[in-house]
Amino acid sequence: MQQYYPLFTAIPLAIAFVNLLITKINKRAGDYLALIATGVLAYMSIKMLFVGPFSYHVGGHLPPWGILLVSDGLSSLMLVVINVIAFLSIIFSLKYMTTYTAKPKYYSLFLLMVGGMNGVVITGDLFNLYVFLEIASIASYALVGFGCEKEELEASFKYMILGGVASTGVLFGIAFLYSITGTLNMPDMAMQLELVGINRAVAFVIALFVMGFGLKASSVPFHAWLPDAHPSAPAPISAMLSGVLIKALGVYTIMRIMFHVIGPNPLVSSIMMFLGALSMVVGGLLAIGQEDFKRMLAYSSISQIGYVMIALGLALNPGIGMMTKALAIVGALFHLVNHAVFKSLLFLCSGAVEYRTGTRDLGKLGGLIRKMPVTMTTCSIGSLSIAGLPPFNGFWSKLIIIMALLRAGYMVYGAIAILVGFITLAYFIKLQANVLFGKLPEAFSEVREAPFSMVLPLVILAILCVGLGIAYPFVETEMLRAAWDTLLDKAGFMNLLLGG
Amino acid sequence: MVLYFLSLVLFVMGLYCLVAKKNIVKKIIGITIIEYSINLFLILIGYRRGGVAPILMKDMSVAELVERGVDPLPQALVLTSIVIGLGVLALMVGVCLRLYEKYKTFDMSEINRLRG
Amino acid sequence: MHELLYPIIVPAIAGIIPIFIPRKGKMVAGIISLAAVAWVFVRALSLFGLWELAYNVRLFTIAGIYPIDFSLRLYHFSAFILLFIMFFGLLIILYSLGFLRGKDTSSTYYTFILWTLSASAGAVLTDNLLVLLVFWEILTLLLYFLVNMGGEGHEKAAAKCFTILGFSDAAMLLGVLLIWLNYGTLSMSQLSIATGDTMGVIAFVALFIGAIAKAGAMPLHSWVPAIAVPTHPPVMAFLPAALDKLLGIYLLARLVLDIFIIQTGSALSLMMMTVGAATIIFAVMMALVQHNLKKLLSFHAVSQVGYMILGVGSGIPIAIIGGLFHMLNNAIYKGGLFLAAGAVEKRVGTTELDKLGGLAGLMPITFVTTLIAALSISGVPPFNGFVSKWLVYQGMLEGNYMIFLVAAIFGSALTLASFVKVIHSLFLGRKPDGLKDIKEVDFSMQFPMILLALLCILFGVMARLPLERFILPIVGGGAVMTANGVVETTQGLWNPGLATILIIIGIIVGLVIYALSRARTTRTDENIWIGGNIMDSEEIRIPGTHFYKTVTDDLNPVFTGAFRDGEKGAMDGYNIIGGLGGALVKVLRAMHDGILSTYLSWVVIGLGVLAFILMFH
Amino acid sequence: MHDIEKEIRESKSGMTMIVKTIVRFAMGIIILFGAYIVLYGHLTPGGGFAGGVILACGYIILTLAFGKDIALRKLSDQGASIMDNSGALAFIVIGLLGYTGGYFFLNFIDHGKRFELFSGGIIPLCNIAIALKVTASLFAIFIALAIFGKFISGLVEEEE
Repeated sequence: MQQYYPLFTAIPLAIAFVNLLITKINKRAGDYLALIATGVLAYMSIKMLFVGPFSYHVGGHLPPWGILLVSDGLSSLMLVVINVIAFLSIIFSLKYMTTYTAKPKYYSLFLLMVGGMNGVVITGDLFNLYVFLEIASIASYALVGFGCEKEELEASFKYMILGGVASTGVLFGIAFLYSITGTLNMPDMAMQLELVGINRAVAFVIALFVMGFGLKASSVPFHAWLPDAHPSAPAPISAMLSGVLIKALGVYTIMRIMFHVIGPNPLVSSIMMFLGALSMVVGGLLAIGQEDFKRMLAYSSISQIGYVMIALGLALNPGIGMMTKALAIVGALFHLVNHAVFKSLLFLCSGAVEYRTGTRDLGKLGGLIRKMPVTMTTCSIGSLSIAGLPPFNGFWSKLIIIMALLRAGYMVYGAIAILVGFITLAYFIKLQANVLFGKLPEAFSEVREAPFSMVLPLVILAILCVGLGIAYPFVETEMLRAAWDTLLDKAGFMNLLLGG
Repeated sequence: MVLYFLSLVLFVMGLYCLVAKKNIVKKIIGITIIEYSINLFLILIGYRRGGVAPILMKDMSVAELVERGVDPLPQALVLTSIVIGLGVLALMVGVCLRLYEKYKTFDMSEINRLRG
Repeated sequence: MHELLYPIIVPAIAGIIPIFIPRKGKMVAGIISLAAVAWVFVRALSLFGLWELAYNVRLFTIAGIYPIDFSLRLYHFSAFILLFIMFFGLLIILYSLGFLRGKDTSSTYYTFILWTLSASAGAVLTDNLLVLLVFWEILTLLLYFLVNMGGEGHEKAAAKCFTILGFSDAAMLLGVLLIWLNYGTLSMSQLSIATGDTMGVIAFVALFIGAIAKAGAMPLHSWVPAIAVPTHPPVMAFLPAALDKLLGIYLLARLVLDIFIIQTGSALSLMMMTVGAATIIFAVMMALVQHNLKKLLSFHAVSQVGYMILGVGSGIPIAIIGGLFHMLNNAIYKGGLFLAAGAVEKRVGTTELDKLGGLAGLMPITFVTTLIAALSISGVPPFNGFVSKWLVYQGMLEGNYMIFLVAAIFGSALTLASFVKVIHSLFLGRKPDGLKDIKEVDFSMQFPMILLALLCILFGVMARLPLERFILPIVGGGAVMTANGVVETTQGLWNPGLATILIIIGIIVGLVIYALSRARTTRTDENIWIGGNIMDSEEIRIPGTHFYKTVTDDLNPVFTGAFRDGEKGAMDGYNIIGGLGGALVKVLRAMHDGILSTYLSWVVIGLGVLAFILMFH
Repeated sequence: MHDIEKEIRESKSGMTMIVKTIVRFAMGIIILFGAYIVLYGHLTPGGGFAGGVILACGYIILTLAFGKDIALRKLSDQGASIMDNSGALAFIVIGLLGYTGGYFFLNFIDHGKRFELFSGGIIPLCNIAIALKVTASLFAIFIALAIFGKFISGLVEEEE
C-alpha cells in the first residue's frame, strides 16, 4: 500500500485529462471513468486507514531535498472523508449533471479538485501544499461558476478574488517561513522553528496563515465568499465544497501547521477559539434569516466549522490538561467527519429537490415528504443530525466539544456552543417546516421521487449519519484515535523526516 | 533591505487597489500586483550579493556553484507561482468578460445580486 | 437479554415493522403495535413486583478516558411510571385503531408511538443523566414527528413545539454537563447535590427547565396550546396530557427527592412553587377564553401541571404525595378529555365550541365519560382530582403558604367554571343545524374513554389503593417517616377537615362565576341586534364560549389587558425571543451587502488586527 | 497546401501587409527558438514552461497578424485541447513510469553525461510534455478570450 501513496493525486489528475480526451470519442465514457476513478480512490482511502504512519519520498530523493509525502492518522482520516464523499457526489452527478452542458469538463474539474485536495492532505512539503491548494481552489472557482448565469459568475468572481487574497497571504507566509528556516520540508521546518522560537516574524506568519487558511475554512470575518459560492455551484459541487473542501484546504492545513510545524501556542489558541465562537454565532444567526435552501446550508457550514475551530483552538492551548486536550481533539475531528457527512447529505438533498421541483426557495416549497419520501427522510435525518439530536452522530460530536470546553473552564464558550446548538435546531426546523412538511403547493402535485442514482448516495449518507452515531466506539478506535495521537505528537511528526 | 521594503510597498499598493477600486479590471490588476510583490519577495530571499545564476556551467565546479550561486529554490517557487498566477488570471479575465456580458457593467459594486 | 431491556427494545423493534406497511394497511400495523405493547405491559406488570433491579453496561469511553454508562435501575418510582406509560400506550393505540380509520395518515404513526414508548421506558428506567438526556431528546424528536402528522397548520405548531423543547433540552445538556464536571458522576442514584453554591443552583435550574418544559409549565408552556389544534387528539391525549406529565414530573421529583437537596422553604423551593402557582392561575385564565375544545383542554393541561409543581416543589411530604398523585390523576382524566375531544372531532369534524352543542343525546358514552373527567379535573368529590388537590391543599396548609393556597383554590374554581362551560356548549345547549346524524364512536374508541372514566371514579372513591400501592413508597422511607400524618391523612380522607371546606369553597366560587357568566350571556343576546345586521339562526345561538366575556370584562378588570396580549402571544417567550433574534439577524444581513469591497475590507482589517495582536502581544 | 498559402496571402483580416510579411518570416524562427529552449531546458535556463510560452507566442502572433481563422487552421481549438491534455497526461505517465524503479517520479532513465543533450534522464521528457501543455493551453486561453472579447465588443456596438 505504501508505494501507491502518490496515486491519491496521480489518479485523479491523470483521469481528469484522460477524461477530456476520451469523451471526444465516446460521450458516456466520462461517466464511467469518473465513477471508477473515485471509486478506486475511496477504496484505497479506506484501506489506508489500516496502514500505520509512514513517509514517502517522491522520486526516491531523500528529504529535506526531495518532496516528502506524509501518511499518518490525520491524513488518513482526511483522505477517507475526501474520497468517500467525492465518490458519492460523482454517483449523484451522473443524473444530476445532465441538466448542465459540458459534462466532461465538469468531471475533469471535479477530479482536479479531488486531486488537489488529496495532494494537500498527503504532502509533507509546504510549497507543495500551496500548489495543491491552488489546484483545488482554481478548480473550485471554475466549478462555482459552472452554470454561467448571473449569480454563478458573480459568486465565482467574488470567491476568486477573496480566495486569491488568501492564497497570496499563504504564499507570503511560506516565503517568510522559508526565509527564517531555509527549508520547505514541514518536519524539517518544525525542527528549525523550535530553535528559532516564536519571534515577531513567525507571529506575522501565523497571522497570515490564520487569515489565509481561515478564509479557506470560512471562519468569520473571512467567510463572506462562502454563502455566495456554495449555493451557486451545482449541488454535488456544493456538497464537495461545504462537506470537504473547506476542511481539506482550511481546517486540515491549520491543524497540520499549527500543531506540527509551528506548535501549540496560547495566544493562537485564544484567537482560534474566539474566531470559532464568532463563526458559530454569526453563521447560525444568519442561517435563520435565509429563504434559500442552499444559502441556509452554506451559512450553517460557517457555524459548524466554528465548532471545529473552537475545539481545535482549545487543543492548541499548551496550558490545559492532556485529557481535556484529547477530548477537544476527538470532538473536533469527529465533528469534522460528521459535518462532512451530513452537510454533503443536505446539499445533495437540496439538489434532488431542485432537480424535481426546479426551485430552492423555501417559501415556494412544502409538503414534499408525501411526494419524495426517501429524499425527504434522508434530509430530515441529516438536518436532525446537524442540529445535534440523539441518536444521530452530530449529537455526540457536539457533546464532546462542549464537554471539552466546560472541562477546560471555558464556561462562556461552552454556553455559547450549547446556545448555537439550539440556534441550529431552530433553523433546521424552519427548513423542515418549509420543505418537508406543510401544504404541498399545487405546482408540485406531479413531483416524483428523485432517480435512483441520486437517491442512492443520499441513503448511504443517511445511514452513515445514524451509523457514525451508534458505532461511535468503532469510529473512535479505527478512525479518530490515530489522528488524535498524531496531532498531540509533534515529535513523532518531526521524526517522519528521518524514518520512513 | 530597501528592496524588501519595495515588495511590501507593492503589496500594500495592490491591496489598496483591490479594496478601493470598483472596476473589475482594476481589481484583477490589484491582485496581480499583490502576486508579483510576493514573487519579488521570494526572489529576494534567495538572492545573495555578488551571486551567480544557479546553473552549472562547463567551466565551473559544483563546489564553486554552491559557494557563489544564489539559492535556486525560490526561483523555482517563483516560476511555479507565476504559472499558478497565470491560471488564476486567465480564469479571472474569462469570468470578468462573462460578467460584463451578463451585467453590462465593470463596476463591481453594482454586481451585488447575492447578498444577505 | 436482561429483564429491564425488554420495555425499551421490544417497542423499538416492533416500531420498525409499520414503516414497511403501506398507508392502506395501517390497521394491520396498529394491531401489531397493540400486540407488542400489550406484551410489554404484561411484562411491566410483572416487573412492578420486582423492585430494585439494576443493569449496567459500559457503552463506550470518549477519548479513551471518559466513560458513558448505560445503566438502568428499576425501583418503585420508575416501576410505577413505567407501568402507567405502557398502560396509556395500550389505550392510545387501541383508540387510534378506530380514530385513524379512513384518515390519510401513514402507518409510521404507529412507529412513532412505539418508539415514543420505548424512549419513555428508557428515560424512566435509566440511572445515568446523560442517557436520560438522550432519551429525553429522542422523545422531543418523536413528538415533533407525531405533530407533523396532524392537519392544517401542523408544520408551524411542530416547529414551535420543537423549538421550545429543544431549548429546554439545551438547558438540560448544560445542567447535565455541569453536574458531570463538578460532581464527577452522572449516576442519579449516587448524586446528592447541595444547592448552596452557584454551580449547584445553575445545574438545578437547568434541569428544572428541562422538566417543566416537558411537563408544560409556565413560562415554557406555549408549545402545548400551539400543537393542540392541528395534532391528532390521541397524540394529544398520549403525549402532552399523559406521558409528558408523567415524565416531566418524574424528573422533577427525582431532582427534588434524589439528585438535589432542596430545603423546604428555601429560595429554590419558593421559586418552584411560584412557577406552579403562576401556571395554575394564568393557564386556567387563558383556558377560559378559548373557543376551541382542544385548545381549551391544552391550557388546562398546562394549568394542572401547576398543582404538581406546587406540590412537589414545596418539599412537604404530603404535598409531594399530592403532587405525584395529581400527576397520575391528571394523566387519567386529561387523557380521557382529549380522547373525548377526539371522538367529537371524529364524528362532527370540528372541535370549535361555537359550532357544537347538544351532543349529549347523540353521543351518550362520550358525554358521560367527559362529564366524569370534567368533574374530576375540577376537583369535585368523589372523583380522583379531588383527592390529589386535597392533599396539595393540606400540604400548603401545613407549610403555611397562604398565597399559594389561595392561588390553587382560585385556579380550581376557574377550572370548574370553564368545564361547566365545556359541558354546556358541547353536550347541552342548542344543537346547531347539520348535526343531526351524529353517531356514537366505535367501541375501540369508547373503551379507552370508559376505562379512564372508571379509573377516575376508582382512584377517587378508593384513593387509598393507588396511594399505598404507587405513591407512598416513593416518598416513604428515611426522612419522610416523620410525617406519620401521611397514613393518617389517607385514612382521614372523608373527615371534614379544613381542606375539604376549602374545596367546597372552590366549587362554590366556580359555580358563582358560571352563574355570573350566564347572566352576562343574556345581555349579550340582546346586544346582537344593535348592529342592525340580519343574522341567521346559527349566529343568534349563544355558544358557551361567550361566557368568557364575563371573566375578561367584568370579573377581572385587572387581567383584561393581559388577556388581550395573551391572545396575541405577547406573553409568549417564544415570540419575544424570536423577535429579538430577528432584529439581530436583520442587522447581520444588512452587513452582508453583496459588495466585494466590503468583504475585502473585512479580510484586510481582520488580517491587520490578527497581525497586530500576534506581533505586539 | 498551395491553396491555403494563397488564401493567407489574400486574406483581408488581420493587420497590414508589413506585419504579415514580418510575421511569416519570424514565425519559423520563433518556433525554432521555442523548441530549442524546451529541448535544452535541462542544460541552460529555460525549460518546458518558458519554451512553451515562446511557442504559444508564435501562434499568438500568427493570430494577431492574420486573424483567428488562419491561426485556428494551423492549430485548431480541438487540436489545442487534445495537445493540452496529452501533454499533461504524458507528464503524469512519466511520473507513473517511475514505478518501474519502485518510486513515483523516479528518474528511471540513465542520467547520461553532463552537458550533453541526451542527459538528465526523464527531465527532457518532462520538459517536452510541459511544453506541449503550456503551448496548447496558452493558445487556447488566448483564443477563448478573443472569442469572448469579440462577443463583448459586439455587445458594446449593439448598445451604442
